Amino acid sequence: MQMHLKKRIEIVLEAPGLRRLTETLERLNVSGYTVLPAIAGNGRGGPWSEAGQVSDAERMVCVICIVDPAREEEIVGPIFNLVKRHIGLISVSDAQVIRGERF
Amino acid sequence: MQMHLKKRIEIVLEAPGLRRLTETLERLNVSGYTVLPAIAGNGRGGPWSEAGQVSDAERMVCVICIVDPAREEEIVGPIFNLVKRHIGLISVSDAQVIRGERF
Amino acid sequence: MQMHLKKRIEIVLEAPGLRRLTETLERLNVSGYTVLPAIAGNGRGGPWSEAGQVSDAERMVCVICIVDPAREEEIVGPIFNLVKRHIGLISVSDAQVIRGERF
Amino acid sequence: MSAIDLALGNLLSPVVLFFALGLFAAIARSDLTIPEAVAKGLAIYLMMAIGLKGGVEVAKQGLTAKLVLTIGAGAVLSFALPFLAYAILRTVSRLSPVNAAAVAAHYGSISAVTLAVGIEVLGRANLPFEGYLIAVAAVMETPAILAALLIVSRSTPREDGLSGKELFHEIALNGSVVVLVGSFIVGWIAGPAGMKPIAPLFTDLFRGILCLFLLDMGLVAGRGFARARKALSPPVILFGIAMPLISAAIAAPIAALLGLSPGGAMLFITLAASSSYIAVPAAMRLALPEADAAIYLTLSLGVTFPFNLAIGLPLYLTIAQHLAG
Amino acid sequence: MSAIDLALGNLLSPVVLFFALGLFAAIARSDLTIPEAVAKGLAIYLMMAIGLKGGVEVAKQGLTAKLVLTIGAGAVLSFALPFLAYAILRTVSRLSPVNAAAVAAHYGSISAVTLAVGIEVLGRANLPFEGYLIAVAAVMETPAILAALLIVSRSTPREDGLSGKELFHEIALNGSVVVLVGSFIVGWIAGPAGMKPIAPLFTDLFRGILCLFLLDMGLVAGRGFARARKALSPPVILFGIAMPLISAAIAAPIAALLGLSPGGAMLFITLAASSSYIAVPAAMRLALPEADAAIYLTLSLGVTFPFNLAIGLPLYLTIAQHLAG
Amino acid sequence: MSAIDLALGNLLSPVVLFFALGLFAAIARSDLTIPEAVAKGLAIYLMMAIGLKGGVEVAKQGLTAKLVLTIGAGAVLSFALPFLAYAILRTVSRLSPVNAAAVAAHYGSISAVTLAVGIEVLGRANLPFEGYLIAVAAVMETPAILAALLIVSRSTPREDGLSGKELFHEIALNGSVVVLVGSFIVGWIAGPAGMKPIAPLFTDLFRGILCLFLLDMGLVAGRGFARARKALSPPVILFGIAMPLISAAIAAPIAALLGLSPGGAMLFITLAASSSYIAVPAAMRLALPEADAAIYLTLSLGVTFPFNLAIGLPLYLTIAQHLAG
Ligand SMILES: Nc1ncnc2c1ncn2[C@@H]1O[C@H](COP(=O)(O)O)[C@@H](O)[C@H]1O
Ligand SMILES: Nc1ncnc2c1ncn2[C@@H]1O[C@H](COP(=O)(O)O)[C@@H](O)[C@H]1O
Ligand SMILES: Nc1ncnc2c1ncn2[C@@H]1O[C@H](COP(=O)(O)O)[C@@H](O)[C@H]1O
Ligand code: NA
Ligand code: NA
Ligand code: NA
Repeated sequence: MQMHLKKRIEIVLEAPGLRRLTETLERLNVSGYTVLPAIAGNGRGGPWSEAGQVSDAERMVCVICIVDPAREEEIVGPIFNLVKRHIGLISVSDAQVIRGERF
Repeated sequence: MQMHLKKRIEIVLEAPGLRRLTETLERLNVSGYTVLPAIAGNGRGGPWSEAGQVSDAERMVCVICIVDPAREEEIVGPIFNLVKRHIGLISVSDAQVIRGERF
Repeated sequence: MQMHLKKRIEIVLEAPGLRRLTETLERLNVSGYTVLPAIAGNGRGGPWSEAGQVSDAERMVCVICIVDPAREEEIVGPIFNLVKRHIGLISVSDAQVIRGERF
Repeated sequence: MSAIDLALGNLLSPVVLFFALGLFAAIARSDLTIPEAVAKGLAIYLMMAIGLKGGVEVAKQGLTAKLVLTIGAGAVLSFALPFLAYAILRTVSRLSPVNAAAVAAHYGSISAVTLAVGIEVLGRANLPFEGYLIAVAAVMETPAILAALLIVSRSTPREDGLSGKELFHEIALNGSVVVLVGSFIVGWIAGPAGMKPIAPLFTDLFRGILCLFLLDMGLVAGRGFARARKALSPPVILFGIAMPLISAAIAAPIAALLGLSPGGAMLFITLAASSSYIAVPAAMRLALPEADAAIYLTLSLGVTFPFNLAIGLPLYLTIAQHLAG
Repeated sequence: MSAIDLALGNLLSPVVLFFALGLFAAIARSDLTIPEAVAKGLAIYLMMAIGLKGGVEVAKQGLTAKLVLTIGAGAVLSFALPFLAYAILRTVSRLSPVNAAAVAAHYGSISAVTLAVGIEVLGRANLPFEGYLIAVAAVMETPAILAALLIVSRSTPREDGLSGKELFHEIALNGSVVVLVGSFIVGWIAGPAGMKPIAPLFTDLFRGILCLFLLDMGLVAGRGFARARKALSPPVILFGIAMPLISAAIAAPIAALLGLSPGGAMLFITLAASSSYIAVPAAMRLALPEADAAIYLTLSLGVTFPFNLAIGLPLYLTIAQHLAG
Repeated sequence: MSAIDLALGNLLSPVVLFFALGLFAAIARSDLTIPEAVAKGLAIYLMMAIGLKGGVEVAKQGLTAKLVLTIGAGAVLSFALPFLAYAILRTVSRLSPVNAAAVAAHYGSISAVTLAVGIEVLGRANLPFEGYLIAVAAVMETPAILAALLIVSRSTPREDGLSGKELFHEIALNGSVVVLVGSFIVGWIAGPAGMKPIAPLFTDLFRGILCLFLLDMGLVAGRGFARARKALSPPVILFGIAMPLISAAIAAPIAALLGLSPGGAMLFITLAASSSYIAVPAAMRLALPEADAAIYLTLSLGVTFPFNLAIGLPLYLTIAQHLAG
């Protein structure tokens, strides 16, 4: 099976900023993304846990976004600009996909 | 610590198809998998969110499956056949594990 | 944008052991981690699903932890020692991050 | 009560107002959400409450020939309506055969939530109904799905390796069908005496929880609508309003023939006129994954459900009262 | 009831005891947790119940000039208090301008849960209140946020590309505001007759569910406290106790001027003295993401809320009874 | 009521019928599920309701010597039964020492849900009970875990770096123990007057919510069973039925010696005969992670719990009535 090399961007971001992130992704014409919930974590801001929280203020989500390597720079830049004011983390790794034309 | 190179298969799939996927994995004698919930996403089919959904019709899950590189082809093929009729996405990346004989 | 190579450690662990894991990470001075819930899975111990569970006894979580490559050995060792008595799985892959000095 | 009083009383009932609130919040892009786990828990509660109510009524009234006939009539309707719906859709809209069949399945099947609001409307009007209509509802959930598969199989050959038996199993044991039928049987066995200690939960709270649930449905419908506007052409939207009326027109004389009480006739018409939103969408993802979920979900939840809520239910009650009067 | 009886009765009420239980469990590092979905569901229930109660009361009493005046007074208070709070914080503590402004916003806004417990206290004391105080509560949620933005904009220039309009939309349509205002309107339209069938859920269960919710709040407050101890300096903690008293001292004469009943005056003072814990924190993450959430959340939920629960509420009731007596 | 009427009435009660429905759905591989968050919320509700009920009863009756003696007897039983269970298991089955010890811990400890159904059975039979049996239940949760650790430490040396103190902390502050004991104390302090306003939630809804919860337990038990069939050999399954009877036979004369009322004796026997399904499994994952969870969970929830539900409870009631009669 023919596989195509893509970049897998993983963004851990505080939940209230999610809408801004997805709007940024849509503005950048990113073909798709998937949001996973996070239930706990720790960072420079100290540990947190979603348990029993009513406000989303301290919750995190993890957004996965597979993009074409050619577009990595152009996408990571604006995301970084948005995330840097919020609590968050961006990491990028390699991934192979099948229907390469989609990304 | 001795590490072994494996393949990490990540499948984003609509929830109603999950049972078929796990049955396929079991038929293929895949040693294990882990299912993470997704809470929102976007793709060619437009954005979706689990918030308030009663039906699983539009929900996605993310299945992670670490397999031996030698078996990658033989496993990705049938998964792709199953996923292609459903809404979904397969990506494969490298990962190192410790107890290599298990996979 | 200047990216830095880091290691992404992914630990699938049964939920009751989570506190011990995070305490271990803190003892190792790991700069941060994120916990994702798992909702189902399969392994040598057979399939499980969180659906309707009241006890955490059979639930899994997935802990993601991005660390400096120089510290990989020193971190993976103690984690492995802890995880090996529990039901669990550790995998390590490469990832690029932006603010490299944080990890 | 006159028909207009009825319609107004319905529109101003908290249940409908909370649906409107949800709709508004979603369209205004508020971040209000009801967690998925809570929504699913509420749905299970509603199915249990409806099922128990029906079962207890049957325990009171006993098994009759009318019961068996009504169940049979419901099953036939559920199987037949999708063929009609499919024919209409293919004539008036440009939906592909698969999409048209998937939509058609929703209109043959029933909506347990519309049924719940129908029961609430009867409660407000102090009208009793035959308890076995709950059983009719349960029986009407699935034949429509089979009809849709039949329609598609005539135009497209199936290619995946899935046996029909496996598919039937997945559909027939759909969680919502199991809870509804199961609770019906529990109510039947336990009877009025067994129901008494659990009535504070399953009877007294029913209408309040319906409000919470409809707030959620308003949110989901509103969000779906914002998103699927493009997918829905005017003929398709029109279908979402005309089809319940057509189904009601077919079901009304049958209800009269069966000799149902005004309350029972109203629910029978409501079942025919309502379109599924829980069981059938999930079944369609399995049976016809090529069909576009945005179309059938939005049409069923965003067009037909609000129409039934605001206009359909009081109309069906007026019809039922005339039939029986 | 004497003031001391009142305070003791309050401290030994199940609602407060369950908060203490949660606090204890968290500080003792028990693994007890209430799932996030359940906590969010309970919060939505509370907002609906409070909103409905207020709306039904207004339906009973009708629109009056006093209503409009009280709402206006609430809005002004909510906008003015943050300036005072900011000045105090900058004088007595070392909080940065952004952190001080974020904290200040919380104290101008209100806590729906403190309001709920206040209503429960009135219920125990058999005191009625003006229903429109719920509307006052809804109106007081947001002006404080705008005040905080104004304060910050004078010291720090905004640099991100977000328009104020977009931000205002995100804040004004915050889910908790929408549910509270929406349910108020539903209650108003439906009136006492429409409320009756849903009262078993929204009235009878109110106090019991408050217990569950306060168990959760105790857990969250306790965990936050364990974690943010370092972030909170003694002057900041002192502020968390002094500020509600200052706000109460300002609100009390206003309540007297408005001619509110003892129950109404008590709730008006409670609104002024309470600090937000649901709507404002989420808004601050969007509007002032540089502010440290650990500071404002812990101060509001871990210091001011328990203070109001244990000491504030009976005190405000005593004051209100003297004002009106 | 004769013993057979009792057994039949129990089997046909909605609580048991919903458990059967869940069991059926799981075994038939329906996709019906209750979200984890809802199940956990229901479990916390049940613990609170039971704890409050017990505390209020003690507030009514006051502290007595019998209370202290009964609690002491419960603690001793909980510690002693695992040794017996371990000896039986090692004799009749091929379970490893660690697995046998883990199973044994479950049978010394108690099941709060079985207790809840026991209270429901007493309610149906109109029998009162000594409220402090709730405290007995709380006290019996943990000694069994210590016993299991003692058993294992004699055969296997511990190798991980965990101090016993740390482990004890994790076990003693298990969430379910904290809620049960805490609510008991809240009920005790608040007394009947404080309980009144929260009774609609914690008393009136108790049986209905038990139905929902047992539907879930049926689902989980059925799924576990389908999956762990291989792990459970016939001698182990037999143990799951015999052990509650043995425990009941030991507890019955103690209940008589203590001079408990029929209702109280029935609950005391039920506690001894029930096996844990929430607190102990989680503790075992921490204390004895090498033990196979599939064995102890399925045995406790899939074999012993249904046995107690269907046959055990009416039997224990009959015994208790003869003891006291
Ligand atoms: N090294 C890391 N690996 C994985 N997740 C992290 C890491 N550092 C931070 N995070 C996540 O990002 C959140 C915010 O981090 P911080 O801004 O450092 O407080 C944390 O609460 C974690 O959920
Ligand atoms: N490029 C992508 N990166 C991550 N997730 C994606 C991507 N494209 C699609 N998805 C996920 O797969 C689902 C279905 O995609 P689609 O079939 O394109 O509608 C989406 O709703 C997303 O959750
Ligand atoms: N190959 C694998 N890929 C992904 N997850 C796995 C794999 N093997 C095991 N797991 C996860 O780890 C859990 C415990 O595995 P085991 O100890 O083999 O029973 C499983 O229930 C899965 O959630
Ligand atoms: Na229909
Ligand atoms: Na305030
Ligand atoms: Na026991």
